[in-house]
Amino acid sequence: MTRAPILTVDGLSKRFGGLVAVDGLSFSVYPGEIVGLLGPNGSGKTTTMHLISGALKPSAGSIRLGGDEIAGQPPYRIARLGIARTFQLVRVLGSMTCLENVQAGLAFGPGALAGKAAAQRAHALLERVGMHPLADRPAGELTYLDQTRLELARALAVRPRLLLLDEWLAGLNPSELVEGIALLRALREDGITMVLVEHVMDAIRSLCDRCVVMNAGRKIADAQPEAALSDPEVVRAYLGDDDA
Amino acid sequence: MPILDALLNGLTLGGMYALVAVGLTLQYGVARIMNLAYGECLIAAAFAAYWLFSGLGLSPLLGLGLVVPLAFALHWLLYRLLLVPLVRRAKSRAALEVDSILATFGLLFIVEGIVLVLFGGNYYNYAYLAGVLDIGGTPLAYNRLLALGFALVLGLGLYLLLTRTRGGTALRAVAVDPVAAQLVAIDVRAAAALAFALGGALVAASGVLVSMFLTFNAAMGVVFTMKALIVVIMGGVGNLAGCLVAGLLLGFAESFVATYLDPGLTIAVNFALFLFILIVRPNGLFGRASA
Amino acid sequence: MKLRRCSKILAVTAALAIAGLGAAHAQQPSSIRIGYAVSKTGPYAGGATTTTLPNYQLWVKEINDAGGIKVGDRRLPIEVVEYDDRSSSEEAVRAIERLINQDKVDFVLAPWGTALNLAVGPVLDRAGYPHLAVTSVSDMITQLSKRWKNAFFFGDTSANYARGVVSVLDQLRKDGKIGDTVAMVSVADQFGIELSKAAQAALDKAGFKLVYNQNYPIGTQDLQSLVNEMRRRNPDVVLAFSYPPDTIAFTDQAKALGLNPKVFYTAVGTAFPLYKQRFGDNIEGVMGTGGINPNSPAIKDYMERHQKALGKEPDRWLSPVTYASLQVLQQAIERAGTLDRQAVAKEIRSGTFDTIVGQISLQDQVYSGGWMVGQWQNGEFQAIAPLNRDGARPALVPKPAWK
Amino acid sequence: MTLRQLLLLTAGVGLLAAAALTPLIGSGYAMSMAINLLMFTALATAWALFSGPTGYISLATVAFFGIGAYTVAVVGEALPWGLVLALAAGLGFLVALVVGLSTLRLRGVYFVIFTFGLAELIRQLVTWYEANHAGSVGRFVFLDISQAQIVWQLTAVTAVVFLLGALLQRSRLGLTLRMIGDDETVALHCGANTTAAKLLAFSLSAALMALVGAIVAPRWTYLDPTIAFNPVVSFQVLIMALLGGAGRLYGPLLGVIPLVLLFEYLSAHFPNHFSILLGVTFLAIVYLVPNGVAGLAERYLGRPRPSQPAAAAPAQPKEGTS
Repeated sequence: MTRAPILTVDGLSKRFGGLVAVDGLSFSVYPGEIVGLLGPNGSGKTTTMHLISGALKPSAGSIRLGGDEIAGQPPYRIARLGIARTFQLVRVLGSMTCLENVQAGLAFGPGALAGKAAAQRAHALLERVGMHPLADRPAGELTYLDQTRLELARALAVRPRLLLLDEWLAGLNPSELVEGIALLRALREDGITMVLVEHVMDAIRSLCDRCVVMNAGRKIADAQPEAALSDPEVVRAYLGDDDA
Repeated sequence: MPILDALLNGLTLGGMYALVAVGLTLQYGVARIMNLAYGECLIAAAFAAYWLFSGLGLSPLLGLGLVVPLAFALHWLLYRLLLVPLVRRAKSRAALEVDSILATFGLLFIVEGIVLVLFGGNYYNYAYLAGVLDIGGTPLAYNRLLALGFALVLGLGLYLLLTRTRGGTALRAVAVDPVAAQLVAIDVRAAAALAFALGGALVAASGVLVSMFLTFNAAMGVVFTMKALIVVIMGGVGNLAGCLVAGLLLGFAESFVATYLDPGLTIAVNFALFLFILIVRPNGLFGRASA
Repeated sequence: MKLRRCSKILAVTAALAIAGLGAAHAQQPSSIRIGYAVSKTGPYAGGATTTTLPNYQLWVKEINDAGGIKVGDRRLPIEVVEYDDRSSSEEAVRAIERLINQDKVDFVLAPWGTALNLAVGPVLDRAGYPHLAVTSVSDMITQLSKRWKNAFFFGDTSANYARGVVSVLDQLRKDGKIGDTVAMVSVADQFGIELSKAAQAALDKAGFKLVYNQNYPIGTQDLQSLVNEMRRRNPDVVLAFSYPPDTIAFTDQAKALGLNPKVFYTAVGTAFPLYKQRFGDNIEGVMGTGGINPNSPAIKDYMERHQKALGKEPDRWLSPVTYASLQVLQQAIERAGTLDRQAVAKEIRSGTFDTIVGQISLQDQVYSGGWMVGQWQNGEFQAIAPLNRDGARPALVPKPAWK
Repeated sequence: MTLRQLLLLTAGVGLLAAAALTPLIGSGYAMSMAINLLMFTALATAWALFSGPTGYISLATVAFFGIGAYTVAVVGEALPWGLVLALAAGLGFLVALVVGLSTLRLRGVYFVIFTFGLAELIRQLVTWYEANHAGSVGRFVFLDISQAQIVWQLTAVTAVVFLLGALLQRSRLGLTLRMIGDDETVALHCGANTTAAKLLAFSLSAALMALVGAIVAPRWTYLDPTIAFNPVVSFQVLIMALLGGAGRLYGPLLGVIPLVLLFEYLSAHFPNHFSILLGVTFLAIVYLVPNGVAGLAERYLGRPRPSQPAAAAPAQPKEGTS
């Protein structure tokens, strides 16, 4: 691969007191890729997402977005540089309407929109995630499913080069899952690069170009989904280490 | 010896601060009622003790036996009648906070108004146990020692009660997560009512104790409410050990500043200490970071 | 009356949008309307309900029992409109404006305290009402009386009070009863600081040695550290320019910690009946601001009437003066023979009045015949300074040790 | 502009005009009421500029109000009035900026009590400075400023507060503040510099409060730290804004008017039972008007945004908005 990576994580570590949540993690993401970030509970996936998006400051290591070093930068600056995210437990701006939620994503950074233009773009984004009819509904009153879709629309409004999705597909029933996967795939067609933390194996297999598997804060595999998931160390990490 | 004076003064002062704040820790920490009428309840108890003492000749220590159960009952009723409707209609913790601020603000005026009608706006005080114990050349008044003793006993006793008993565990569960507590079959409303009433009993006890050595009038409630809030917040909401430590810290700061720096700066230093601790530890000394 | 006031309030509300039209006042007055707003609640209530309010009530009751104030050839009873300023300057200003504009009272009695008297001063001045301020002790008094021609001050300047204290000390030292070490604390507000600065200057001038001089924040009731510091320096004289709650606390803690100077002085509150109740026999020898001449028949009579009508004793500093200021107002109205405020003010400015504290006449609108220092002697707060004035007694020194 | 906005605007201009006219046609008492209403309207609305959308409940109102008042007491006679006012607002802004930098990471009740502590700390420091370095703790304000001028200046400030509020609501700063109130983390990850937004709004609101304090100060002749930094003012402003509804620009006004009139009515008629009656009435309001007066008004006058599920039920999107 000769293309330059869009995201380069190098030697990333995060300690909470004595606990090392992420331990010397390195990987790269290339433009147009969907990379799955996998691992058993507590392996440091969500912490990694927080570190990339700026919600947490790394203890050591570097994170580069394109050519820019973003490790330790405040989240709003990272967002303006082109990293948008959703949250493990869905978070919307509850007192605002769906339209305003999306407009909130449009309002900052280079290429920010306001007024009529923002409303138009927000409607278009809501339509994209299939929520156009609910534009004037307060986000706090939506169903869980609708909130996750709204969250995605808002993340897209940030005009991301890289989109971080933290268990965005969790909790969907089979038919919703099919829709969701189709939506993400369509987004990739538009040129959005994604890193997703996911437990739904079907989604991983059908979406991801590559999987980074973590255990106890370290990377234990980095390969195409099938290969990564059949890696003996990965299997051991998921099923427990009976031999030890 | 100046240092011994400062230490012992700080101890009794800090004990008083902790004593005054213990009840609010329960009311705010567990029952989630930000009780702005707290100081007025303290003053009401002080007046009750005064009335029992100078009117009926009943010693304040016996007065405690009357005032405290009465305060418990009144606060329990108060919670059941006045606050439960607010708890019921509150959609979130923040909403309950706003509602309880508003409601207890009204309550503040009612309690103060009743005291005013009964006693007027004048200053009151009386002397009880004003005798002195000499510790290494530093005299200490018995009534202040008594308040300190109560603070320690109540603080530690409640701490043990909360951490070592089933009922206490239930109360703590309610403090941490009312929804989850409900799921494990804790009657949250009863627990909150109990905590609120217990807090009311404690503030009444502190009112009686404090009345033995402070001059008070009907308007002074706010002073105690604010002092208590500062101590509770500084210690970490709902944490009894934190309350004790914060109270003593403020007491020591005050007495050392008065002795070695400038008595004019005592309150300023207390507030500065409080602000500094919050800047360093945004959830108080012993507070848990909330999600 | 309730109803009429109610309709007035409605009118006021409307006045925000349309012209405010107060109800027309009757041409032939059948009563004198007198209004006041004092602090029944809030931090000033302790002082106001000890010194000011009881005397207003007593005076009104006595006048009405006697049929009223004689105006011309008629006796007009007093009709009272009273408010609570809740110890707030803004509230006091509005209450006075309400009294003047809405209730259309004939005269307004002063509020309690320096701050509130100064706050309402401009309003009363603009409306041309005589302003008989008693409970305001400030060095600004002389300047204020130039600015407000209808304002009269029955309290004195801080400097005079401080000089009064130092004159007592000076005399005692001359008599060989005390040495020259003084420890002083003051409450950190205008009253306390003005007094302590003035006292410091006077003490320096008189050659006293100030071994301790500190102030503490208003509202402080824990003065143990201060008392300990003083005790360690073992001064001959202890001065505390304090307010009632801290006066009590300071005395209490001095007693508990065994601070036994030859002269023990606390300021506001020492003259309160509360102080006597609280410390019983221990008050003997304690000095404080104010004082009375307990042997004056007029004062004796006043104390009895106060006790009988209100069920409590007056304080022994500004209570008699407050009552006297009301007598001045009454006599000025009677002499003017009219409710015309300018005429009454003119009388007050120039007249001499017969009151319970003796003959009063105001020099440049200021009464400076009050007692500066009193001392508890045999259960009475005996005036001891100004030293040579009729009715003053020598100070009892050293103060007996606390029991 | 919708009919509703037009109505609100007319009502607002009408109220301000009425207030500005009181000195010409009303008595001193009417002016006094106008001053009281304007002062609290300006303070509560300025408070809600920051605290309303963000949900950061501040008890520091009187700190800034007092800074403004003290500016007048210290330099009021030495400088031209316009400069004094500018200085007061500037000082309020600066102090809020410094304080905000350290405070705004606190949340919930910790922030509330912190701001209270801050106001008290400032009061204590001013007292200490005055006692030890200025020679007297009280200050006298003798300025040739009439009650009428105070009314007009307050009217102007109130107008500015509302104007600023209206602009803020339409601005990106306003949007950021609302996002912070809903979820600060989300706001950050949307690219909003929340710290800068909070600081700016907090300081702006503080500057306005200081301005109000400066304008009102000449009314009292005498100022000391206890009067200038009286915490009751903070509580009154908070209660009025919350009761009216801090989420709307006109919400605080709807709390100020009934409460000021209630305070006044009770003080005038029941000076001896003021506290009890105030408390009882207050409780009644809290229980009977659960969503604030603004919420009550909107139930009868219609809502600005269809945020009630019933109102938006099947909801074809309105074409007009896109």
